[in-house]
Amino acid sequence: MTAKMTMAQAINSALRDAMTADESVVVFGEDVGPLGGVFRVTEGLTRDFGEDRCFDTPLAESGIVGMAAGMAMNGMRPVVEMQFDAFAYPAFEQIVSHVAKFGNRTRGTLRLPMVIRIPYAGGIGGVEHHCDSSEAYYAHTAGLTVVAPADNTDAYALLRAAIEWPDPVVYLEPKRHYFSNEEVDLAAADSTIGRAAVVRKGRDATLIAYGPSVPVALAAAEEAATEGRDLGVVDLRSIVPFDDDTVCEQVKHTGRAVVVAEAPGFASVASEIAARVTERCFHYLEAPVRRVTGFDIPYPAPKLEHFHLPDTARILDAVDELQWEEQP
Amino acid sequence: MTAKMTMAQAINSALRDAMTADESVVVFGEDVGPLGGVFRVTEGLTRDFGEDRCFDTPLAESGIVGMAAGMAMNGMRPVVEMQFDAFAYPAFEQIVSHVAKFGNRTRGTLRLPMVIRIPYAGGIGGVEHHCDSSEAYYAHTAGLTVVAPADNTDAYALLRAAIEWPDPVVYLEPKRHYFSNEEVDLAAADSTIGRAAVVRKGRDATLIAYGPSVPVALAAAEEAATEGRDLGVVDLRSIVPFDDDTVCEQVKHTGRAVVVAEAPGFASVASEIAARVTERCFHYLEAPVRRVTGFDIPYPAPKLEHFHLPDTARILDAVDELQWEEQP
Amino acid sequence: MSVDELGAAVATVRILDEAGDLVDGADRPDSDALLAGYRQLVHGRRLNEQAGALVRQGRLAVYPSSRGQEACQVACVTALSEGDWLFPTYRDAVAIATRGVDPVEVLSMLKGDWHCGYDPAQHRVAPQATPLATQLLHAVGVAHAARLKGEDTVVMALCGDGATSEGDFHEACNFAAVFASPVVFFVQNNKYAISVPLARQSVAPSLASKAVGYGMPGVRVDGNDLGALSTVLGEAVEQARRGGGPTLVEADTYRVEAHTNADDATRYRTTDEVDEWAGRDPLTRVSAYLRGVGALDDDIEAEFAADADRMAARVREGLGVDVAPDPDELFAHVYATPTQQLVQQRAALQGEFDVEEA
Amino acid sequence: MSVDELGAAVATVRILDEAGDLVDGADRPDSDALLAGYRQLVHGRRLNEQAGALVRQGRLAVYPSSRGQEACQVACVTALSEGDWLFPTYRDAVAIATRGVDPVEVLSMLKGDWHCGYDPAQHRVAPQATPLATQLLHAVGVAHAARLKGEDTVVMALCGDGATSEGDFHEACNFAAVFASPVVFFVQNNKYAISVPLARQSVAPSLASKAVGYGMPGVRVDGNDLGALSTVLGEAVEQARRGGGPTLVEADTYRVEAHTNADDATRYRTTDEVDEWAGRDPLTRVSAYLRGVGALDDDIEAEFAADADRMAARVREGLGVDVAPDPDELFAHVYATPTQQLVQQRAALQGEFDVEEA
Ligand SMILES: Cc1ncc(C[n+]2csc(CCOP(=O)(O)OP(=O)(O)O)c2C)c(N)n1
Ligand SMILES: Cc1ncc(C[n+]2csc(CCOP(=O)(O)OP(=O)(O)O)c2C)c(N)n1
Ligand SMILES: [Mg+2]
Ligand SMILES: [Mg+2]
Repeated sequence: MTAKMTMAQAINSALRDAMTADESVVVFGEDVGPLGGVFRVTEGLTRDFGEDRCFDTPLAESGIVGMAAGMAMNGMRPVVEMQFDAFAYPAFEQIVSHVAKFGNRTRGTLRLPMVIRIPYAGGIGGVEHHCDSSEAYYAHTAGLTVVAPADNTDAYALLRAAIEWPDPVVYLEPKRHYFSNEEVDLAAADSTIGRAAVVRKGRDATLIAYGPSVPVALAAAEEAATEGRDLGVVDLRSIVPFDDDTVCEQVKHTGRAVVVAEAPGFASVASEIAARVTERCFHYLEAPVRRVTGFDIPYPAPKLEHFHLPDTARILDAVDELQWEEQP
Repeated sequence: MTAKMTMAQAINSALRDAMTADESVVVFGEDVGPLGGVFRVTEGLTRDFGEDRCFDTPLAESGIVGMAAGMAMNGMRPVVEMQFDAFAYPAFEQIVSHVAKFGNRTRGTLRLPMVIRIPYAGGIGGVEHHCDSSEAYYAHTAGLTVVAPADNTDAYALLRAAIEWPDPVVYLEPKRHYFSNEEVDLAAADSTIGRAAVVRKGRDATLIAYGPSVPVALAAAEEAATEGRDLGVVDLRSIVPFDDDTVCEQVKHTGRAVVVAEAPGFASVASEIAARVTERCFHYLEAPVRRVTGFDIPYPAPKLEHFHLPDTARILDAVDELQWEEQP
Repeated sequence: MSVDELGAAVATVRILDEAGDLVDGADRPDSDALLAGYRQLVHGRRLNEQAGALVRQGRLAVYPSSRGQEACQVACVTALSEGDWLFPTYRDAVAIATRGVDPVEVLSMLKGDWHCGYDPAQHRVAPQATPLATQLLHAVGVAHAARLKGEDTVVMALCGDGATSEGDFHEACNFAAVFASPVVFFVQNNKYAISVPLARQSVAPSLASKAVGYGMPGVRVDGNDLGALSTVLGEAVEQARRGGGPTLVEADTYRVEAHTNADDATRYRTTDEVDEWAGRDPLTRVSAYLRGVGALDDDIEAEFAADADRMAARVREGLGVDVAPDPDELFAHVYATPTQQLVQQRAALQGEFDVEEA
Repeated sequence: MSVDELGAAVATVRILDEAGDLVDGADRPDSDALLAGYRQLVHGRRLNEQAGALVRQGRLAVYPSSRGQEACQVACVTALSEGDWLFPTYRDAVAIATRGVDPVEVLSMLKGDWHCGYDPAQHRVAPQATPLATQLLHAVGVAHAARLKGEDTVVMALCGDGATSEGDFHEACNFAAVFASPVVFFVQNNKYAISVPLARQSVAPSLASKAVGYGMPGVRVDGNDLGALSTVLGEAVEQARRGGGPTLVEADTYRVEAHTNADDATRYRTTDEVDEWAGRDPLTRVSAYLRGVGALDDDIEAEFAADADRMAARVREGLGVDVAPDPDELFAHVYATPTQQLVQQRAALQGEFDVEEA
């Protein structure tokens, strides 16, 4: 049951299939209706499911998320779109003070099954505010589930899973892959939230990545192979909950690890991965876990972004520094 | 030139002295005027400096921060108060998309010298939303300077420094210490932003803490001393910029380290400290850097908070686990 | 037309004046309904007093009193049907109790046991909201979902004068108006946001006039006049139920006590001002009117008081019981199923107890 | 008074109709001023066209055109004095150029060289704001600081119809009203927020009517009528300067092109609608009027066009120059003094280049 589709189409399929399967699933946000979203992710949903199931709202992100929370309280499963990463910030209070905490506040009597879709990260030459890697804000917030697909199959599978999840999910869409065409096998998709995938087995070192950094890590591993180094790649898929078992198994196996993420490194998800892997695998490590991340700077202007983004060269440099010679 | 004062009074003194020294310093927020703030930090400022220098605004945090940004653009040095940690979230977009990035956006032609004061963290038996440890959100945001005093002298010194700083500063006030009385030496205060303090020298392990966790770390070190273990304590003072040199020097010296912080640990400042200390001191470490943090949960109700907060026992347990025996 | 004229065009609805006399042109209120309301006012006042006493005794950490606002608290609830929803703030304990939630459960949040002491789904009463104005959006969401599901639910969304300055107030009003959601926004304008007076919150001629900019009806009503409130809120609820969309109702009232017991109101307002408003007490005028029409006498008054005393005694008793704090509560509800990490953190905490016990 | 009546009370100010004829009762505009304005309209139109061409040639990544809104773009700037401030959005390149900023600098952001291509302090023009409505608060802050410093600066703050739905719009209007800040909020109601039509943004009778709820004057003006705009905005600016506080001005206009070149407007609106508005072009009516009163002829028209052509040529030339991207720019401006960490990160990046070069 494979088909060739872009990531935007895979997400669109997931929305369609979820809306078909469950009447309480509703999609809303800015420009998601007749236009089909600025990335065409919601293409045709209003036409096919009607105004009540997929609709545009006034232009206000706190409003969108707050209204979604209320709809979830009243038995619906809203899937809302924030148009770009930085435009989710107006909704930050709603997300952190309510969406994340509501189930806890009510001791589980009112959970909020809802999905906040955020096209995130860079690599598209976008103007300022269109390329933030904002996952750390959400991952640090207890009560949120945070997932980020790296390929089109996972884009489908994880969104289906997120919509069925009993708790609110921040679903991060690596926007630079929206239009990448891939063979997708919807039936074979692993829709387990909380499970990382070993997307490449390796003996020498483990690259740990998620979202848009996974393809970069894979490319680095390819390149390393030509130089005789065997690198494994773990795709987290789910940042929260975090799959310690899968990640640590690989790291223990290889004794060396590099974390790859686009976001600025300071107090980031990459920091967490480095810290927790070290805590759990310390005596297996031949070298400190290295982080290859964005610099600690605001996302740069389009002509400068290539300096900022982790690339294969930078990953391979980090791998080279994993103290392959005996240390003093 | 020492005097006995509470932390609230030390902060008040810093505001007064800054307002006296520099006409462009203005203080505003919710209830900071005639009431003097809900913690009395701005007590008497409106009376002594007039309505134009210290005033109440309409109840809107994005408004407060956004207006402050504008005033800073036009030559003033606003110091604004967010009433409690969680009530800064409505201002998140202003803080992240503008305050943090404005100097960068304008290539330094318009920097925003302003201070956002946030009473933060727990330990006061407050109702929900009054005890968040929100520092990770700010520390992860490039362009912000983030400081957190741990004692009354630093509360004064760091606020004076923050107000004179050319860039926006998030100044985190450990609210549970507002009413702690201490001898304060305003003249001797170190007002260097970006410099950590070794508040206790130790031979066996280093406790790394900031803000409200510093006194807890010091108490743990005291207790450890009675059991024959010599623990040092580093008070970061400034989370961003981070003082790698001071922290790493101590850790290299002791070979063991525990990070103490109240915030949930996942993707936090504590993660960053653990990760960067490990990167820089790997071959000096006898054991993985341990983190003693809040659990990955929303801040609990008052009757439950003592379970959540790092205490001396939990710190000493972590120290005990630093593999003092030879490892296999 | 000038803005002043536009704003002034929103007049204040009144039925009874301070002395309990019918104002010119007002319809005579239904005595039975008013008497039932009066009973609830007495209850509400008693709950405010009892909670205040519990704070002084150290049984409650804090209490934001609605003394002086009891008519608002009662009327916004009696306007609702069973299937409707109430979205209260921290100051609306009396409204929640009027809705039928056990006051002990309501107050347990302020005792510190848990973030919300009652089951919101059971009573269709949202948890008391602390982050100002945020709950108004949830109210719109609940209402919009009801509309999509074809239910005739109405949502009563409460906030204060201060909260109208928040961005979420704006977004909620606008969403409700655009989607014609069945919501009544009920602003208790008690003239203060902690210490900040109304004049620093808004220079509009009235808060109700904000409705103009959303394209919804705005009504200003005497917030100490139970009959007027019941009429205005009742009409707004029925209009919403009929599909007529939201209404913004502003109650002109006053916070007679300090913001909470932790606040010192003498720092920012005069006792003269407070006294003046105490003279416009929402209970007095109803009892005066009811006595005037012969619907209330000392016996009934005594019965209401005895009733309220029993309620207060139950509250004292209920809050006197100490619930042993259960550390499981920290981890149990964060997610529907605790993550592996939370299970481990819970085990570590349990380990600490085991050590202590050993 | 019903809300409809309140809203309708805010009428639309007009001076010239679509044909360029003076509307009944309007004062005759000053021909010299109008001619000067016309010159700027021609320039503005040319800049919109040139930028569009540069996008098609791949020299600019994206351009949000203000075609059809040029009268708004020009009038909001000519109303200002030198010391005043302008707070524009991404769509206001023409306004910024009218203010005197080199269009090459304005467009360099869209070329991708840097986040803001001009020096905001030099021109008193804030960087073009992308996060909607956020800049309105900065405008209030600049204005409030000016007032505190005793300067008579006025701030012109621009936003679109969509942006009025954001919480920051509300907070900015309210702050300005409460502090009587010298700000003019100028909403270019061009009927769309990307694909979302005005009806989904607001059901108020007008956006100007939102002023009522803040206690400030609200004026609706024909946004394709340069003379009317100049009068209304000029008065609002002078009122602010005199200490009379803020005004909310809504311009009734239309976004004739798609949101940006990346947008496909046929998905959400009819060409009939676009054609109808194209018939209300802001340039045509001014030229018709000026020709009617003999203030404009083919020679002047040709002179203006030649002028505009020269400007366009300069823009083509300026944007044709490729600035070599300098990695130092990543780190240089994040803080006044780069942190130790940024110095190290910069060095690491430099190390990569050194390796590449070796
Ligand atoms: C977003 C947010 N900011 C600040 C606060 C702190 N705070 C709690 S109550 C209050 C005043 C609210 O005034 P109003 O809305 O008039 O309600 P009232 O207390 O008078 O009932 C403030 C500032 C808060 N709870 N939430
Ligand atoms: C906070 C925020 N949310 C979303 C966006 C994405 N966005 C950019 S322009 C736009 C439409 C704005 O419409 P309007 O305010 O009417 O201005 P116009 O583009 O019509 O000039 C949207 C949704 C944004 N820039 N900022
Ligand atoms: Mg109030
Ligand atoms: Mg528009």
